[in-house]
Amino acid sequence: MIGRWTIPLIVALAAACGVPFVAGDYLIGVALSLAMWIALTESWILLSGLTGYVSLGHVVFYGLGAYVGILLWGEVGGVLAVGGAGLASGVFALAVGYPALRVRGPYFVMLTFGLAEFCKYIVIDVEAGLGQFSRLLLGGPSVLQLYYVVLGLAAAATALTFFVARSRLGYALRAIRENEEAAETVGVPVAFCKLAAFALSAIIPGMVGALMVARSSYFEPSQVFDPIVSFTIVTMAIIGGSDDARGPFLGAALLVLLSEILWARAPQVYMILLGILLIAFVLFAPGGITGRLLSRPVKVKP
Amino acid sequence: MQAILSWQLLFAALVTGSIYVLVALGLNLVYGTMRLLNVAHGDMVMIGAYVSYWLFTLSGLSPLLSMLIAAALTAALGALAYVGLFRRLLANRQLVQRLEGNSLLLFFGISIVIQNLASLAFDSTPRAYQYLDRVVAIGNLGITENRLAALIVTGILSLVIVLFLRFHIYGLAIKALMQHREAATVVGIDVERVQILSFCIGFGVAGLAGALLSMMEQITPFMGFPFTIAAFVVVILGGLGNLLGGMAAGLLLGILETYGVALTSPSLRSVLIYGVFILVLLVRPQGLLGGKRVVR
Amino acid sequence: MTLLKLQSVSKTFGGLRALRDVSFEVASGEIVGIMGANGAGKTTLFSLIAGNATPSSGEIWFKGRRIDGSRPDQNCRAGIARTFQIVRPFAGLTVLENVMVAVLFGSSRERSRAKAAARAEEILHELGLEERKSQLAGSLTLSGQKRLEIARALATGPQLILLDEVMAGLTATEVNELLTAIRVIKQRRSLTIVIVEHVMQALMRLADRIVVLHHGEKIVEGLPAAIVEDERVIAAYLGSAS
Amino acid sequence: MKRRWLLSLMAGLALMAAASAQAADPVRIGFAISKTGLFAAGTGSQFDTYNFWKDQVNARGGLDVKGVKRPIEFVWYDDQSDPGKAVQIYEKLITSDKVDLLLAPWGTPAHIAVSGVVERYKFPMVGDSAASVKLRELKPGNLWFTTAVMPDRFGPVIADALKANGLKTVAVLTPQLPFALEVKSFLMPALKKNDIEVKVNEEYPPSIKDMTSLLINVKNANPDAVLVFSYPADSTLYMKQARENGIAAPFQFVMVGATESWFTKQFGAATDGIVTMGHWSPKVAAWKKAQPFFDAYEKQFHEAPDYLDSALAYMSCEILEQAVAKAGLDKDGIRKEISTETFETINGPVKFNGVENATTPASLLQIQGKSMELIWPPSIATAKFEKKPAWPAN
Repeated sequence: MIGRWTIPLIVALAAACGVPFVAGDYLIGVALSLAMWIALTESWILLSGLTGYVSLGHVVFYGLGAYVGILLWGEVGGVLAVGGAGLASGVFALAVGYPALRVRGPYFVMLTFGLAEFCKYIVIDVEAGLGQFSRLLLGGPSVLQLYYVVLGLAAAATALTFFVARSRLGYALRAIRENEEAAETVGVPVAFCKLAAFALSAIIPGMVGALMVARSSYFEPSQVFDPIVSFTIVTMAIIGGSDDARGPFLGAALLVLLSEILWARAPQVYMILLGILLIAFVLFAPGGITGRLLSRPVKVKP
Repeated sequence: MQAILSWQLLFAALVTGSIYVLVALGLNLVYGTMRLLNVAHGDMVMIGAYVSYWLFTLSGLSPLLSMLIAAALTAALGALAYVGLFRRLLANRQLVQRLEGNSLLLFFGISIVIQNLASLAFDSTPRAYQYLDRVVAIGNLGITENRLAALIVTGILSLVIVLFLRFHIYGLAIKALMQHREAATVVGIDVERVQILSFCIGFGVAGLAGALLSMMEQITPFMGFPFTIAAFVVVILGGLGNLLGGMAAGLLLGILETYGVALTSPSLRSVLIYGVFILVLLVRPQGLLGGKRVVR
Repeated sequence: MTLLKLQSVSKTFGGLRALRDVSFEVASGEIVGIMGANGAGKTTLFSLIAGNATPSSGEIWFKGRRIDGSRPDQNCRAGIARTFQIVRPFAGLTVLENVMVAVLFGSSRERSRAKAAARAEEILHELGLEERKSQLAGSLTLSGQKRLEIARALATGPQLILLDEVMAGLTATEVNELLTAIRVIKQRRSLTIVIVEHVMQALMRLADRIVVLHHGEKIVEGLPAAIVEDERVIAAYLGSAS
Repeated sequence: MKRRWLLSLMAGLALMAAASAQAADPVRIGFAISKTGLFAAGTGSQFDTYNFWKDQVNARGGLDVKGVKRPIEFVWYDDQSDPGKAVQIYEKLITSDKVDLLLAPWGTPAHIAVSGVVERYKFPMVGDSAASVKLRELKPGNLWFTTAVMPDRFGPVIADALKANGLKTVAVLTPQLPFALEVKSFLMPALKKNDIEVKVNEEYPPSIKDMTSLLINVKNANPDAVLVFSYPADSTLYMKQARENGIAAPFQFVMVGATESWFTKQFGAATDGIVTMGHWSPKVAAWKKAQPFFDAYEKQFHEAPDYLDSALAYMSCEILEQAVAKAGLDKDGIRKEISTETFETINGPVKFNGVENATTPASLLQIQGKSMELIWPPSIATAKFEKKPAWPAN
């Protein structure tokens, strides 16, 4: 299985690295968006695809990363700011994960959504308290530099999800998804495993958040905590097939393409299509495109 | 500080609370009878508000009349959603296993579609009209007529619904379905019809609440979501499926929000609502006031 | 040697008392049967021992250590395994993966997935499931899922295994096969078994000793032969339920 | 005689040829504007004025690009009142649409947001309906604030006006938006300096739907002046609810929206006495181009231009036009031109000190009956402040 997918992946990565040599600023920007969404969706799958705890608030990690990033960037430089953003998101996940992950099923979905909105308004109020509405990051890295870094993060997120899914932890997480009581009863330390997945799925989105602030040079809380980001992640994952590291490529590619065609002239149409895609996939193809293509069951020779 | 003691504030709290009561009631019906988590519920409020806005702006029709049209329209949408989407969901065994989760994602999709259709049709600029906006003075309490009207309508409607559920045959069937689904089918209740009815009442009441709201607040295509959140808080506080508990909780949230904002700052309003929302989910998703089931 | 000891264990849910002052001991290597009508508190008892629930009062000791209040996964690693009356397979995982999870996280805490897979295959072989190992667990027949429950419990490497109505719903032939399998497995691993069973005959043939629960209280404890004769048992259980 | 005729014919043909060459080669100017969303109600006059300017210039034969006249073509998008979207749009305008020039979006949030993009691509843009001290301090090199109401000047101006009119107590309501927050931060110390007591000081979210609890506080405090640093949506809300709650302060200020024509149409007599942010008036004789602009605008749109946004939008176009006439479309040339030259505008001469309009004074405008009057500072005032009359009883 690894063999079958390694070569296409390496080819794709090589092609992605080559994009800037043939494309102009605009296309590099599009490729950057694509890489960003892949990184975010892969991270989401590590949590939600594997454990079944569907997060509809993953933007909270992105937003926190962005906030920490903009606060640190001018003080300590880009590298440390991005690292700090990832760290902060991870720590935040550890802090809220324990109580949050005790809530199950649809309540967890709503909880994550509420948590992200809550954090958004907290940050808005904190910023307003500091007399800020938005912040600027002038003189950040070029789009090209950002592209390579985010591409690296997308690759890292994919690899992380791929290997965790096949690791000891991955078995535990999927057992939790299927039946949490049974998993606990056969010795899986469920609270610990869920928390680990939660934290692991938070770090890369945090780093991506900081980088995307550098990309737009602009930070505004309601922008970086936009719930549409969470919504898009879930839709991308479900379109692609949500419990596999291969899923997001198709979902992200499709939606980024759609978005590029529509966002400037018909943003509402884009959102409507997004909603319709989600409805259609939940109703008709819960396994996503990948699920359809690779009709299961998956062979599991370790 | 004096503001806290003013009747004005209490009145504002009651108006907000009564709107929450109506919105949450519909959510509770749909969840209670079918275990569907309708996060598009607040969008019915938005649709109802636009119906009344346009009818008033174009033909001068009083929102107190057009609220019936708004309710009928959203009720029809409810029936449509049920027949078009949820019958399929409820009929598919594989999907029913994860019914609550799937319904949540479906309704999120629907919500996004509705909001953006509205934004496409009406654009996202806030709109308002003026109707019954004279101030009547009762003692030193100044009340806008439209708020008074809204409070009266919500009060009457809540009463009607309570009586309907207690005495009408369909009301009883809905209650039976909420308490025990299988038993309800055994005693010969036409589950399908009751479910459609729940959808219609639930959506219709939300639409009506929106029509009332349009007299008092600016409306936008994205105004619905906070009501969804508030409705969830109310339903969870009052106990899923517990209608009377929900009514009490609706008023409680109205008071909590209005006084919370008055004591702190309007900028904390969202933090307050989402804070309560998170807390309620973390502490006790099965409900604080009511037990696990029970409609009295 | 006493492996498991319950000392006046009670459990209430809300106002409802599911278990009241239940005490008994299980020695190493024994097979103890638990009998009782529906709602007598059998499954609650298992949940308390396995750690899925915490007793309202009383103490539970395992291998000389107090375990009431510890988590199921801790108890599992300490050597207690259980099956569920209503089967709980990891439906979306394959049969082999189901068992591998138990090997990886049970008392052996196997690190290598290759070794875990090999060990899991052995256990599946013992329970006659090896041919189904690549199938999704959710697609097994009821009989297959019951066996998988046992396989998964065994794979955690327990000293004590709690079997909750593993024979309910099986045909007579299937019951016989399963009885044989359980005996063989017990011998091979010197297991201690506590078993809840509705199929009376099976329990009589398997158990060394039987504890009878009625409305959450232990009313009698003794050898199978004596139990069937006991008037209280006949009145409380045989008379009403089966 | 014949030759002359021939010559003029040839000249005419050449002109036409040149004209058609120009027509095939327009100057493309890009911008984003909030056509929908929270700010939409406030953006109409800026948008109309951009188009008014474009039509005027095209009617004159086109934009003078270093002596060559080329027609103007707009490339614009709706940013939906979302500054983040404005960022994406300006990047798209520069990298994908490859426009020749940029005009500014509406409002301070979007200006701040896109300043990073124009900086990244070194693309000069004359700002209009925006000002930010924080942004000024970051010393951007490609964005200039045409407006006079820089928060650090506008805050003290308000305080001075209050003091001069004998108003001693205020209630301050501020939406959480950058310009509003900045103005407030410079207003507070100025109030203190003038011994004006702040009785209510509240912030609220920009999308606020109900101000009742705020206005109850204001009413109980009964201040001489109510300052609401509002944007169109909340200005509207204030007008409705202040009347409901019977706010009786003689000085009631709403910040954005009151200069728009719909505002007076919607609220009629209730607007009498409302004070708002000022900048321009056709009545100031020293601003020679003001009255002609007013007349031409009124002729085309059958309504008066917005004293704030139309004026600012037109000024920013004038500045860009004059810079391009000298520097052509070369970005570095335009930047140098804007930074150093003095421009003749409808608001008088404008010269930038750094990125700030250093010449035009910050001012206050009051709606008096049906007319708009500059009431402060005295140097450009067209009338004196009048106490707001009681709200009309429907």
